[in-house]
Amino acid sequence: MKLITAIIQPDKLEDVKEALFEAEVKKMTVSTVRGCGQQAGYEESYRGAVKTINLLPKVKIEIAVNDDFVDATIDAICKGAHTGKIGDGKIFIRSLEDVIRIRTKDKGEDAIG
Amino acid sequence: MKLITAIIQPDKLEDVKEALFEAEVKKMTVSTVRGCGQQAGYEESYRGAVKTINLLPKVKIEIAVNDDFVDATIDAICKGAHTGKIGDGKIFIRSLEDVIRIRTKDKGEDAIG
Amino acid sequence: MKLITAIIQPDKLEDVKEALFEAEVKKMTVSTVRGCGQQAGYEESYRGAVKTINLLPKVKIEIAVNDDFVDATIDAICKGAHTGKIGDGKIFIRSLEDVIRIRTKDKGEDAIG
Amino acid sequence: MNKKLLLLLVPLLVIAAASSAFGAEPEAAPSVAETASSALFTANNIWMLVSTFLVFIMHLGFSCIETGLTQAKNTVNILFKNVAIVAIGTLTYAAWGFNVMYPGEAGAGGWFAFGGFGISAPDGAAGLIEYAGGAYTYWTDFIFQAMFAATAATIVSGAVAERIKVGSFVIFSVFFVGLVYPIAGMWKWGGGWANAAGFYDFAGSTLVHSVGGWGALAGAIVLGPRIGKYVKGQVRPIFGHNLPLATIGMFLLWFGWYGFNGGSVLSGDPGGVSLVFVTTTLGACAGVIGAMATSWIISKKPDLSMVLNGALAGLVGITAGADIITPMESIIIGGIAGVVVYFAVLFFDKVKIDDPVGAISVHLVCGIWGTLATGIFGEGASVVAQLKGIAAYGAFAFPAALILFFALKYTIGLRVSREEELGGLDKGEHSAEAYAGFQILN
Amino acid sequence: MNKKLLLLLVPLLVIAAASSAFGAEPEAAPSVAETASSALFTANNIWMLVSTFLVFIMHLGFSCIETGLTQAKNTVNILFKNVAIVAIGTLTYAAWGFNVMYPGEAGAGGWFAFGGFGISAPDGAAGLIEYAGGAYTYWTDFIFQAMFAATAATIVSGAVAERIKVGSFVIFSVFFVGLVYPIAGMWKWGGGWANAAGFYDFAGSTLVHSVGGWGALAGAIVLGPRIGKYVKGQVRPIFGHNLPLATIGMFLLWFGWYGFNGGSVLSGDPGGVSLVFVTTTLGACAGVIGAMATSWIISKKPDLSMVLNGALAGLVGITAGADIITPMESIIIGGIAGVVVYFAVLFFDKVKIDDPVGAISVHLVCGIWGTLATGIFGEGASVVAQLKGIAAYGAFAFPAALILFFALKYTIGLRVSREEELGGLDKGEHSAEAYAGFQILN
Amino acid sequence: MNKKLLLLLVPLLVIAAASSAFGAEPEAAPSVAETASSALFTANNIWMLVSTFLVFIMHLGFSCIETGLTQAKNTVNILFKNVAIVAIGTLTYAAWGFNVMYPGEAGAGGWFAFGGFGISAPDGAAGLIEYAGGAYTYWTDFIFQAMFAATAATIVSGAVAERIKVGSFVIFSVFFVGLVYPIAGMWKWGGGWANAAGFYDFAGSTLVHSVGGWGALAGAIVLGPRIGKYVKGQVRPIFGHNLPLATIGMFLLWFGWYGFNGGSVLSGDPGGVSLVFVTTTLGACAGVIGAMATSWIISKKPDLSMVLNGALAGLVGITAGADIITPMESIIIGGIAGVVVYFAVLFFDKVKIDDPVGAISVHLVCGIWGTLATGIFGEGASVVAQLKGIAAYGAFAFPAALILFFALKYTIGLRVSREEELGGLDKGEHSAEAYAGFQILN
Ligand SMILES: Nc1ncnc2c1ncn2[C@@H]1O[C@H](COP(=O)(O)OP(=O)(O)O)[C@@H](O)[C@H]1O
Ligand SMILES: Nc1ncnc2c1ncn2[C@@H]1O[C@H](COP(=O)(O)OP(=O)(O)O)[C@@H](O)[C@H]1O
Ligand SMILES: Nc1ncnc2c1ncn2[C@@H]1O[C@H](COP(=O)(O)OP(=O)(O)O)[C@@H](O)[C@H]1O
Repeated sequence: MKLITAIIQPDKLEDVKEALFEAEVKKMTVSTVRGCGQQAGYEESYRGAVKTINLLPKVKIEIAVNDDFVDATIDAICKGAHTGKIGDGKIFIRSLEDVIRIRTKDKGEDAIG
Repeated sequence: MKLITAIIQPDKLEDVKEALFEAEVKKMTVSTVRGCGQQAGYEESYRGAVKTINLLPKVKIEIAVNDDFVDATIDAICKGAHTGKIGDGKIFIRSLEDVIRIRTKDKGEDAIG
Repeated sequence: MKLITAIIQPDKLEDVKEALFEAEVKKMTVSTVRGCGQQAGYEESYRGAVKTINLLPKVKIEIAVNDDFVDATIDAICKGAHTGKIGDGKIFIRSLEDVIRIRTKDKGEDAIG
Repeated sequence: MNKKLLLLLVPLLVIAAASSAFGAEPEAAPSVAETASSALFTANNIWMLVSTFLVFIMHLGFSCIETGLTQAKNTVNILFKNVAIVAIGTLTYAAWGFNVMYPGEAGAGGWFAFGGFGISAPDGAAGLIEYAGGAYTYWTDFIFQAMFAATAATIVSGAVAERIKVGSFVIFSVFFVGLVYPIAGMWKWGGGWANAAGFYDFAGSTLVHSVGGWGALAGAIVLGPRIGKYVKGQVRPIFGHNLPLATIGMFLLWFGWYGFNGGSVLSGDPGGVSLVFVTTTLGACAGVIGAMATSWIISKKPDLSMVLNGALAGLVGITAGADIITPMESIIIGGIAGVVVYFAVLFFDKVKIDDPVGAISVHLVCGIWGTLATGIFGEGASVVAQLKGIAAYGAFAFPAALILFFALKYTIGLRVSREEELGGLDKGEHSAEAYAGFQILN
Repeated sequence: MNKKLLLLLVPLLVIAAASSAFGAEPEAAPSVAETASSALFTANNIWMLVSTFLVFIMHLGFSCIETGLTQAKNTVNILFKNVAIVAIGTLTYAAWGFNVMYPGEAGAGGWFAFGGFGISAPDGAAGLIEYAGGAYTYWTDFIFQAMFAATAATIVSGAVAERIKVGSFVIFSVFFVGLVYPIAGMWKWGGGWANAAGFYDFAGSTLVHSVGGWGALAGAIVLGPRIGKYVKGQVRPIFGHNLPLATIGMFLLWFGWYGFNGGSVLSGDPGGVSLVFVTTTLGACAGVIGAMATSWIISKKPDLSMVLNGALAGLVGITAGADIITPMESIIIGGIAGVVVYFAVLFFDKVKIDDPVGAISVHLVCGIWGTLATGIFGEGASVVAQLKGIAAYGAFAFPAALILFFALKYTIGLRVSREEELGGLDKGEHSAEAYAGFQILN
Repeated sequence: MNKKLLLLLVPLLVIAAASSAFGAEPEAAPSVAETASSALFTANNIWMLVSTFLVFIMHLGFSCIETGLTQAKNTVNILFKNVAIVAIGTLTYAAWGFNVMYPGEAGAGGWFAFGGFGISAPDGAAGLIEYAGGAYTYWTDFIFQAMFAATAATIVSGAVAERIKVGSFVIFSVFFVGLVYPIAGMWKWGGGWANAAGFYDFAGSTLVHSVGGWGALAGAIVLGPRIGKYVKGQVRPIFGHNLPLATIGMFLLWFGWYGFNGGSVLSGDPGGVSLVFVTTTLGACAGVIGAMATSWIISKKPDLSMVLNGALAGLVGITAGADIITPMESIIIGGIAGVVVYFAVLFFDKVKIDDPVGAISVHLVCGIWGTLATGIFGEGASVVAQLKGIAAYGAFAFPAALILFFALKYTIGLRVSREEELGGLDKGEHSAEAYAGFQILN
């Protein structure tokens, strides 16, 4: 099992969700984060003083999948999030040792979906 | 060492915290996320148009524990979060290579608590 | 590749960012969390009733780095976040299997930076 | 210059009067007199209309303070209720409430009378300058009183917040502002028995605030506390989600109170209205200091939400006697109200009556205190008459509200489901969200 | 006691008048007459100034409702536009607008006339008591009318929100409030052809609201919908981010409307103003109930944002005839407006005209309805004259606004870039953030 | 119909007067005269009370703008301070402030005098129609002036925000509004030396705004800047957390200013009040344009927070001479104030005086500018007298505030601890949270 984490542009969330649903990946956990990367920050000015904001709003999607779903998931995220411009984001893949479904106390591969 | 991540219903946070404290697990990091799973979304209507919200508010709890605490932690989370209804959430278990306590620069198992 | 996660005091974010930039670590993802640890909570009183808030505001920083950058990153975080007082926070180190840059579809070590 | 065409009757009269007055003819005299009366009538009526829009904005004040002191997930619901109440209160008042509250001679010294459906102004001067001795017109009378009407139900809204079904609350409001309030009002302001019995209530510490407060108490009891408020014998505070909003609410209520009390002089009488402004202001200020000192001493830290309640407590306390007490007395009454409200909030929590915004403490408890204080301090008011009045109003409004709430409970239901309460009424009752995009941990 | 030194002319006159009146000399008579006229003049003028500050606060109302019904990322932009419009509207009105709208005799029965640049009061009594027959001074006239002027452009602001370039909107406003509004206003209130033709518009259902609404329609069409609003033939709601703010906006607009309609009586005439208060209030209340019932029935759940629009719809609907209809008729007109606005919002979504706050439905559609209803119900108004007026105003304001928007589109550009729209205009146009620190998912 | 029982003295008089006037008897004449005077008195007094509630709502305006322009973690603290100040200011003014500021003959031409403790109206007509020549009653005088009093301390509140201990601020306020303000006020409005010296300050550019501004400057200097504001020689902006709230604040202040300036006419005099409305409005509008243009040109993007300050700058600037300048001049004065405030904000940042909301720039700098401008433009005012006055007020208010702040610093302490400042004063001073549930990154 893998835990796939994607950091994407906030306005791509809808597209990514749609692409994932099409790939039959229907479970995920989403949160707001702020990211700093190659994408240049922007300036905010307030009362005559200027500040460079280099933590840009991003959306983080976490998906636990069984191994045979990893590629489909990655492809779907890329499909939904890709624009070719700096700031498109990253996908991180980590191994997942176990999953438990609280409701049924199922464990492992069965619990993931 | 393991990193245990639980996604639970927001209104179960207090109960889970209590169960964890009882199990002598007193350190955790909590954040708000939105989740999409088996639980059906709900509809929001605004100015005559309807939108299905399938990202529901959830709470994420992250706990780093030494191996001998893993089961107690999982049990406590399940105890606090279980209702038997869809949407109760998931627990993910991953291995943790190292922990550092910034204050003391302690490393490893000592640093976790 | 490693995924380094640090939980720090909110007011240390600027210092940690600066220390990381100096260590040439320029990519990161930041989010707000609430943490419960050795640091005592505080009391909030509202309309005559008192509640102990033991989930204190914290900031979480996630950084994916290649192995040769791990120490520099940890040192930088410690440098920026350290005050010696309880509540300084923790750093968690986990292994990262793969990274994909959505924009270019680069994978692995090249994709991380 | 050719302006908007309309009835410039009054100004034209002036000119006619003025010009003829300059002439030497003796017939001119009456015209000057007419101008003079018309001027005073106009000034008085303007004051009453100014008071009307001031009382109107209190509804925004209530909306803000109730929303601010409750949780983010119930925001839409509370706002909706407050907007709906204004409409319901005004329309039922137009349909029959005004004529229940002011039935004319039929009600003199009595308990109930009905002046018929609808509103319509007496023809000519009878609906204008003669209607109230040059103090205001028939329409002004109606609209000023109508603004008061909705207030009583709004008070209930705060106490039942975060768990009542929106439909049930709407039905409750129709009966409460449509019947309970105007009947209670008629007893005193409509010339009924309480008036005859020497009960004194200048602007409604009892008629508006206590009546609303009794409804609030009934509602809070029938509904029971919010989930999670009282756990294992302990009070677990449920924080208000937006204190700037609550503060806006308090200030707007105070602001509107200048019309609520000032307009209750029922004319622009300079001496009367300006004294009322002074007592009202000092009462509110003393309420702030009372609650501030109490919370600072007891909880060690000054509690903003209590201070907001303190200001309102002072205002409610001063309302019954604002025209017959001295400024010094207003400070005493308001200051005590500010202390009382603090302990009242604690008391209701102790007995597990859950009132999210403190409506019962502010409006019922301080309404009673203010009515009593008028008997103690006010010239021409007696403690005995006040106590009788307080008891009688309680004996009517509280059971009436209880019956309404129980009737709803055992028919269409009163309280939302546990799931809905936890998820928030905005989602459950309105399929809506108050702060779209904001990350909120409820 | 030695107080602030200033012109105590009027009070001194009173004393003079009063004291001399007590004396037996025959010369005293004119002084009393003067005092009486002065008193009426003072009362009338006070009412007009009260109305002025009430209309002023409507600009805050607009700011709040527009901000509340749009997304958090465009907040600074919308607030900025609303503040700027007040300044632009007032200053252009002072520079020339007032003299375009009220050109005096030159405009009688006509389409356009110009009274010259700047404002200056006629000397002495001509600018004071004689200026409007004792109803208000020249300065009062100017400032009351100036407060109306900015309103028209503010209405547009809501419909074009979340995608228009701030610079382009500022330029549009200068022309729209500086030229389109005063010319349209002159036709009726300035004594132009529409006035001569028997067109009736008491306080501006057409002159202010429809004119603004036509501008809103033109803007929404030329700009096109916001990204993501209409996707694959479906309407995807874009939620307003702050419903308490929107509710504050609605209440403040309603509050200000007491000056908007009440002041349009153009004097403190007790009968006139108090009737207008009643019709205005009942119209708004009926609008609330109309929209509430419709949304409850159609969407199953009562929709707060629609109810807010319903109140405003009732107010716009009542504005054309507030002084000549009965309270009963005001309930009918307002109630229908509340229903109409609901379906109008749906209709504009159906035809993919994206109006984030419902400005077109509220101000244009209900403005037309109110103007028509005045012909149907109002004594002395005719349906035919009303229809002609409605058509003429549309035939002028809509193309005028279209031309302005197209001219901007093909010169400096009208719409922000896709990136800026997605990231928010606050960042793009202002390098700012409305809610620093709050975690918001746009 | 039997209505609320109360003193219908005035209306009854009218009727008596009117009816007797119609009779032919010669004795009737005085009654008409009385009615006429009473009408004017009523109208004037209504205007003063309207102004009173307008000035009252400025306290909400201050609360909102100060809260909006600071950080979320200090919200409860700022709201608390603003509520407390109203109470403290009014009560100390009632206890002694009014009699320090208006000591009667004792103070004529002098520096200090004391009229005794407490307030009490002269008996009968002496406290009513005769009190101010038919312009207002004793109580009106007191309450209108009391509303002004608290303003001065509120101005300080903004500049010392986010780091001052709440207890120390409360103590400072007692002395500042209880002593510094009324003494300074007496010099001019109480008939003291500045009045004798020909110093002109219509509504308080100097007496209220500069005095408050000097206090703000002293506070900001003694406290030092907030942590993180000036780092390594650079200005690091600390963003305001709620710009809609700040905008509400600005609009409410502007709204209240119609009473602040309009009421300073001290009667309802139509010519005087309406001119003041025009100059006040145009001054504010020009301030908006001034700050908008400056920020657009200098920072490339129009800065909302600066535009809000610009409006207030225009208002402060116009306040000293609102009754004696022309509309054209008001545009010039306001426009310059709008530009000045922009550079003043930059200047204070340059010299590392940290003023979170720009209070010093708005109230002190533009207060001075407005006072000076009155000397330049206003008929009957001289530049020299104005300069003397400005200097004298500075020489008193600034050291007085400095002494107060230093006294507090070296006794109970002035500034919260570093930990508390970082964690927020809401937690530290109040154990509270303004936006419970919202995820906020401070
Ligand atoms: N090494 C990293 N560690 C943590 N987060 C990262 C890392 N690299 C990128 N991110 C996240 O991904 C976002 C997009 O990265 P960026 O470099 O701007 O664009 P791109 O991936 O297209 O080059 C960043 O804002 C940050 O949140
Ligand atoms: N495979 C997954 N990957 C990421 N998050 C998941 C996954 N499965 C469940 N979740 C999280 O857990 C929450 C509850 O899951 P859900 O399927 O609705 O209930 P249950 O676990 O009771 O079947 C989801 O809203 C989501 O946030
Ligand atoms: N075992 C853990 N699991 C998850 N989060 C932890 C753990 N230990 C600490 N944290 C996080 O780090 C924060 C700081 O820890 P704390 O114990 O208060 O201070 P210190 O690390 O200085 O002893 C906590 O608030 C919590 O968010």
